[in-house]
Amino acid sequence: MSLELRGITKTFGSFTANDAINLRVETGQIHAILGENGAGKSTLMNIVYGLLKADSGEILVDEKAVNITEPSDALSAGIGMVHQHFMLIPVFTVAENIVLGHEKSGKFGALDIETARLAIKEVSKDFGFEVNPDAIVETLPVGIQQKVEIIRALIYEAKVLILDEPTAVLTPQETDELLKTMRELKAKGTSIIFITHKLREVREVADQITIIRRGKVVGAVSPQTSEGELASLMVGRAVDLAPEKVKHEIGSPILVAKDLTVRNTLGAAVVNKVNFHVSAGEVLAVAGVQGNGQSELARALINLEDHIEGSILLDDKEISGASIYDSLHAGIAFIPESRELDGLVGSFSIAENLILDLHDQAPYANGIMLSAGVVMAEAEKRAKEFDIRAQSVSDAVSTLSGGNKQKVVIARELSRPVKVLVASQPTRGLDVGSIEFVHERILAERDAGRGVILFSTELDEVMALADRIAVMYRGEILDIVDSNVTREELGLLMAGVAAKKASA
Amino acid sequence: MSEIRSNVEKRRFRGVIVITGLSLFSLLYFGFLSPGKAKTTFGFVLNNEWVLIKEWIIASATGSKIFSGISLVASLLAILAYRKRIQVIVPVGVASFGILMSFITWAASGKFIPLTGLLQGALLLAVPLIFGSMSGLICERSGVINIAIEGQLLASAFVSGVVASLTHKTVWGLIAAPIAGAAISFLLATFAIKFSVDQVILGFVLNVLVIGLTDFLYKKLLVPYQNTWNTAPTFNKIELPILSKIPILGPIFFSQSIVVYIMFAIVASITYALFKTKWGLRTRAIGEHPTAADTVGIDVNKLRFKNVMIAGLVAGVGGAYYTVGSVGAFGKEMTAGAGFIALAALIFGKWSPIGAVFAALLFGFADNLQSTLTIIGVSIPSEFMLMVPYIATIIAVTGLVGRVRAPAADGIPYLRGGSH
Amino acid sequence: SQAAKIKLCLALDTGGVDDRSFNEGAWKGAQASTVSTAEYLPATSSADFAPNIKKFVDKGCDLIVGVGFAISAEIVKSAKANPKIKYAVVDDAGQDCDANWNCKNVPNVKGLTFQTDEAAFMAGYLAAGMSKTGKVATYGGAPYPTVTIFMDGYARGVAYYNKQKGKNVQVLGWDPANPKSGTFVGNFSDQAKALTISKGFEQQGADVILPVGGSLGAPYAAESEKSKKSLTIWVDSDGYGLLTAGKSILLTTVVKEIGASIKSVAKDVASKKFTGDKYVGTLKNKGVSIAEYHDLSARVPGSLKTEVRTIRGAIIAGTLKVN
Amino acid sequence: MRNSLVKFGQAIKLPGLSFGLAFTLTGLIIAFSDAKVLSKIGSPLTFIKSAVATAGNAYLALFQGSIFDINLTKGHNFFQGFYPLSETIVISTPLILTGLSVALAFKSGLFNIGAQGQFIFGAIGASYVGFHFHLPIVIHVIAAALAGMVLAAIWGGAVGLLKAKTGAHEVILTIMMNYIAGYFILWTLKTSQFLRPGRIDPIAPEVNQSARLPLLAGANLRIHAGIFIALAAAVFVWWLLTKTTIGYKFRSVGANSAASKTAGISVPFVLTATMAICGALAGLGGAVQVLGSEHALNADIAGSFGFDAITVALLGRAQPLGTVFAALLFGALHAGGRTMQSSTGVPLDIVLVTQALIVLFIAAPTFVRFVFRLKKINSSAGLTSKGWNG
Ligand SMILES: Nc1ncnc2c1ncn2[C@@H]1O[C@H](COP(=O)(O)OP(=O)(O)OP(=O)(O)O)[C@@H](O)[C@H]1O
Ligand SMILES: Nc1ncnc2c1ncn2[C@@H]1O[C@H](COP(=O)(O)OP(=O)(O)OP(=O)(O)O)[C@@H](O)[C@H]1O
Ligand SMILES: [Mg+2]
Ligand SMILES: [Mg+2]
Repeated sequence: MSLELRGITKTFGSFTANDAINLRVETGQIHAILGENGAGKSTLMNIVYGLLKADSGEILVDEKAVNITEPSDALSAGIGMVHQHFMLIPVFTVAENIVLGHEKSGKFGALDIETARLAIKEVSKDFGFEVNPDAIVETLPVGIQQKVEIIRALIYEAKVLILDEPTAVLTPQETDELLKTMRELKAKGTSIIFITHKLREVREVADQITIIRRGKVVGAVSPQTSEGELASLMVGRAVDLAPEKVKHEIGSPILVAKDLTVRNTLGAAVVNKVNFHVSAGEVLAVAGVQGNGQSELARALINLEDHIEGSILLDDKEISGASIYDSLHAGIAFIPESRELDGLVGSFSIAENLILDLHDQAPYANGIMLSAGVVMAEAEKRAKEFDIRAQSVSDAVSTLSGGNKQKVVIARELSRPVKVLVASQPTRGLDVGSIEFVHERILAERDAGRGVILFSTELDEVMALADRIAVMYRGEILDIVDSNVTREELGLLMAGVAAKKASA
Repeated sequence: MSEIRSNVEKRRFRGVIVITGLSLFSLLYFGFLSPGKAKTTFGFVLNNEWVLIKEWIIASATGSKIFSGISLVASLLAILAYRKRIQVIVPVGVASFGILMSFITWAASGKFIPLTGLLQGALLLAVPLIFGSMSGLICERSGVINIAIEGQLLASAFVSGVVASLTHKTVWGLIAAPIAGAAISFLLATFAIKFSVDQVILGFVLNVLVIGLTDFLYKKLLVPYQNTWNTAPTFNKIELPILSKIPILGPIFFSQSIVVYIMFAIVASITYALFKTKWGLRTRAIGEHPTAADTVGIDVNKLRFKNVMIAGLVAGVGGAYYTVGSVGAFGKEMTAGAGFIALAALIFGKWSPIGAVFAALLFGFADNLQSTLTIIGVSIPSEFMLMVPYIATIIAVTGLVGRVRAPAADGIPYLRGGSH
Repeated sequence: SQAAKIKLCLALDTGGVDDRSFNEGAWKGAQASTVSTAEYLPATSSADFAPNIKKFVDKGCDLIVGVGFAISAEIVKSAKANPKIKYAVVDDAGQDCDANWNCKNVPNVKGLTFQTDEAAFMAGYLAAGMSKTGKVATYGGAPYPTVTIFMDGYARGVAYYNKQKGKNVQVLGWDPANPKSGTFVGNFSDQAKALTISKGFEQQGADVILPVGGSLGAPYAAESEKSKKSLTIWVDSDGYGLLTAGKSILLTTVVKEIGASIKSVAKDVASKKFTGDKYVGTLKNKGVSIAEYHDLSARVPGSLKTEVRTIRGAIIAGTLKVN
Repeated sequence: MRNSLVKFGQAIKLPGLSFGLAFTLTGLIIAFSDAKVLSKIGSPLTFIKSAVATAGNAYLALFQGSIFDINLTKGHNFFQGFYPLSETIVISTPLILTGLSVALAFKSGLFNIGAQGQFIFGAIGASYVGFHFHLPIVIHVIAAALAGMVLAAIWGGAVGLLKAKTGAHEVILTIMMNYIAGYFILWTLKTSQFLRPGRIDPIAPEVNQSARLPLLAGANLRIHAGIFIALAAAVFVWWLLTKTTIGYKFRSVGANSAASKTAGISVPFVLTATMAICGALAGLGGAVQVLGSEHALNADIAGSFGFDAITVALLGRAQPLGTVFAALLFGALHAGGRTMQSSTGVPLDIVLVTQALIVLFIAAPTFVRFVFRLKKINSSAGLTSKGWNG
């Protein structure tokens, strides 16, 4: 089935997210779409899928114009989509999620789940997935959740499959599997639209590449195009992706975790007796696929988890069991994984967010009084120092773009006297410019003699910043390796293959 | 074992310890330390059941000892189960039952406790609460907070009373009530879904509106023209053949007014429909993650609208219980806050139909036990006895239930491609 | 002499004009008065009492009646400030008390109180005489003195019966010796709960039940008419004219003539015979009474009727004390 | 100047239309439930005339009962004509305080349905200290009010503590605790400490003169110093929320408790402190009611102040100033409603309908726009409270 978009334009208020976009996907083609954050890729796909309505333009399926105003229109036109933010009901089982929207009923209106269960098993077998139809989705790792989305599209025989950043949360091995699956689908005649930021993947699998910048198509190139060329087409200037890392002396251990165990509310150990340390002037990256305990470990370092056993020594002082407040003020800066949920109070102004941790300390507070003047003045300073771009520091933080939000978090956390910086997925969802900024700040902290613990699922980021890399798998640290490890070795470790290196 | 336990487990552990302590206490206090040789009589017969179970007469102290003993054994089993990390709910349930019975045996020393009647009364007191919480359940499972249960109950009680009075037919009252409930729902749905009004405000406002309107009309119409407007007849009890003659169960479940049977049917259908049918799957989906439901082709707001209307119908039948179902004439603000207790039961029951029914029954039981004890005479001030159901709810909520999680999208208007 | 009608104004207690209890009784009495035009104001909390009274003062009411003991203090206050207006207060003596609780009468306030227990005593005796199971019962809306005085008289009447007959008829729900506890609905509106409580009494074997609390007893009367398990006694004004269902099991009513007393105060004001003396409704002055047996007249044994009548005489004569 | 007038007009357009709509609908109900009006339904013109007249009279009475009544000045000084305004303020005073209690909780992300129970405890405490002790003037008032506030703060704080420790939902807790408080006051009034000597009525002795709040406009008007306490409380709440570190914590937890926790703010502390202060505010309402206008504690002292408080806070968008205005409006409607009932016979209960409609339309700007076919006019978003998950 072929899909053609003609002159699709979409505006949000005065902002044009899609500007007369033309695109053609041939039957059995893998068509990659590249573009910066906010370029308008998801918007375009949501229009194709009927979640958004285009201001103008038309959609043709097999050369015939179709009217897509609802997702159900897209579904019946044979268009399936795996969304950037998963569209699964967390409390449902896999089978229930698959059935949803396509229910068949038996006697007394009883829902037929069995058919779906069989179908899931069948598709899983065909493509070598391991998915238990009766598992509750929220208990599954993200990688599996994504497979559920793909299985759903396959079961309902999508002729055109849209994959919006499917590889962002996958291990290299899982990514390879996905690419394999895509090729198999292509062989069966399925057309695929593939959105990703990872140029290597594009070059490996795509038949055709379209590049979008600020809502416009700026190029249609072949997969033979070099990575550098692709990147500069995306951004509109030459990009230098690898940050500068100077070699320097690493100090003595400043934070030491001993037999650290973290349990979830059900009592299961999600972090199991891990041991590691980070030294002054060193970046320790904790790599691993999402769902292997890194999030909990990061939170445990400031006692944000409820059930922690073992010891955390900061500068030889035990902080395990201390309050969050005491942990932070003992000298840990913490950049949480989700800036929206845990990092910022959206309805507060930038200035107010900058003192979330220090609001009851001098100079921001005088007794129980807030010193509004000082708060504003300090906020102005921070905004300048950290390049927070906003009309005014009184703006609500929710009106900022992701990159600027993250800068607010970083500015706040680094304005205390800090010995260790714990950063959890600090660049997730950020655009290239912001990523550069964050990377520079992290390295600056390292160079200033702080210990940095970087939790990241991005291999490139880990490799670029880390001095040492700890790899987590199923709650345990499988190994701590040197930063000169290869991508492949790291990928294998993250997938749980304990390739003990001789050097360790 | 030095293994650290999770929060849930800690609470479970606390619960097990408390139960064991209570068992011991009741064994000592009710069983051994209470003087006297008085006997407690338990009655089981209410009507003319098939088998007239003989009254069970037991020396209070002995009875208390037996029940506390059962509860102590169950508590110990619970400890064992806990250590082996298996479900403790059954032994804890048995232990609680034992403690309760031990207490009742002690409190009713020298007196007569009609057990069947106690349970029947508990059920009756819970009837409007159950209807109300089912209405809340359907709304909130679809993502619309329903604080207007009180208003739904009151409006439909009013309408069913008036209609039954004017037509002299209970049936018409029963038919009109759901329509009134749905009318309130229509306002709730329209403002919440179409105009995205905050649902908490909306619910409160609708309650005030209904109270104001019914009070106003009551004075303007029902009082001056009482003989035509407010003389609703009530349904006769329907004794289901055979079933109503089953000892204990018969009088409780099968010798009730039609409204109670409708309630059984509604609870059963909602439980079934919510978890086993297409409608239920979709309803739960739009309450948890409306965007996801939208992407698979479900019209979220349409289904929400429909469900809020269904909820109004359900609450409406509950409203009819007040007039044609039990009392007859409409009384000013006769729902007396039941809508709020129903709301509490819904939250307490963790938004599950069975949970809400149990919460409502617990409330009804505590309330009826309280009045039964005052009837046979206890020396606790009546005001404190009247507090019992509320205190019991607080204890249950703080001690057993703890943190609850509402459907994730509950209360959030759904706007496609909107800001959230 | 056909004088101009006086203006009779009722400041009600919370609960509303249609509470099927003292507010409603007072309002009915006021409306029935031929010498006056009547109006009322409801209250949603005690905060409404003073402004309501003030409103009546401003409107030029000739007689302002405060309904309920709670409003008494405000009535007295207003009366002292407006000596030309006549006042009455239901269920309280309407006296002016100083900080040390020395109270004195206010000349333009008439307190209307009722020895309800005298009539309830008769009802209790009657109930005991009618009981086949040897158990009778009573419960109230909320534990207020105006409610429990019914229950007191009732229980003492039963006790008197036991003493006279050497029987042991039990009273469930209330014990005058232990007035802190007893059976109550908790409010005056939850009829469904009142019904459950009545059934609880029936399950204990009670076969005559006196619910004290406006219309709370109505659903029970209707139900009992069908189940034939017990007889009921109504309160305040004769239930036979009020009940739509349950007449056939209505034994009698403990009547408290609030309406009549208001009517008579109005008459006094109209004919300039008003005094500030306290009015106490008793059996003697017919301020309280028990109503007819109506449908059950045939079932009440003649001897019992006679005994009840004798008791009435003894109470009036002062030879029998009810408390 | 011109520009700012236009802006002002724009700003009040929606609220103005909302009020208009609410009063129109209420007027229709009043007219259509009137037997006299309905009897004229045969001839449309007289029907409309008499409908308008009926509703108009009712509203005139509403005004006369709440703001100013020229009739009252006859034979007195002009000042006396403001008796209705004094009444409005007397009713608004406890409403402001309970409204603030609910509003403050909203700001911390809590739904305080418990103002009723907190009010009761405030009234009990103030009453007891008020009649039982003999203290110097001023000090006595303060002591009595403080006693009420402390009792109510404990009662309210317990909710926060229970929520923090066990996760129990504050909506359930406060609903249940209102009932418990309602029975508790009944019991209290029957204890020997609270019974008046020789009496069995459940009314406590009146508080001593030294414990009463002074009247502001002579003995004829009931307006008392409580209004200043209420306004001061509103200023306090505003100050607390915007100027202090504690208020910062409250707002922060209210807006995003996860982020607040991550930044080291103690959520249990905030829950407990908020509910304790909410309790103290509602309790102060009860205390002011006893010390200012009622003087004697009785079982009905709380009326429905604690429940009306919720609508007041919602209408006031949980802002201190907004809450004050909303309480004044509700007080006026209540005071006026009494006059409406006494002079036109329209039951007081209709006031509830008006209140509900006003809050509804204010909360639904899109609906009002829809009704009046307005395109887009500036309107701040309605208050959004939070769902059950906080
Ligand atoms: N509902 C909306 N209202 C206003 N602006 C929007 C809305 N949705 C998206 N935008 C804006 O449109 C632009 C395109 O967003 P879109 O999500 O399509 O980007 P993208 O290319 O998918 O980026 P990413 O790589 O981050 O996924 C962004 O600048 C975004 O801010
Ligand atoms: N629904 C919306 N309405 C109005 N503005 C929006 C909407 N969605 C996004 N925006 C605006 O678009 C800009 C970019 O948003 P977007 O969500 O694409 O950010 P981002 O850079 O991808 O960061 P992240 O996804 O991490 O939050 C922001 O300024 C945001 O305020
Ligand atoms: Mg995107
Ligand atoms: Mg994005």
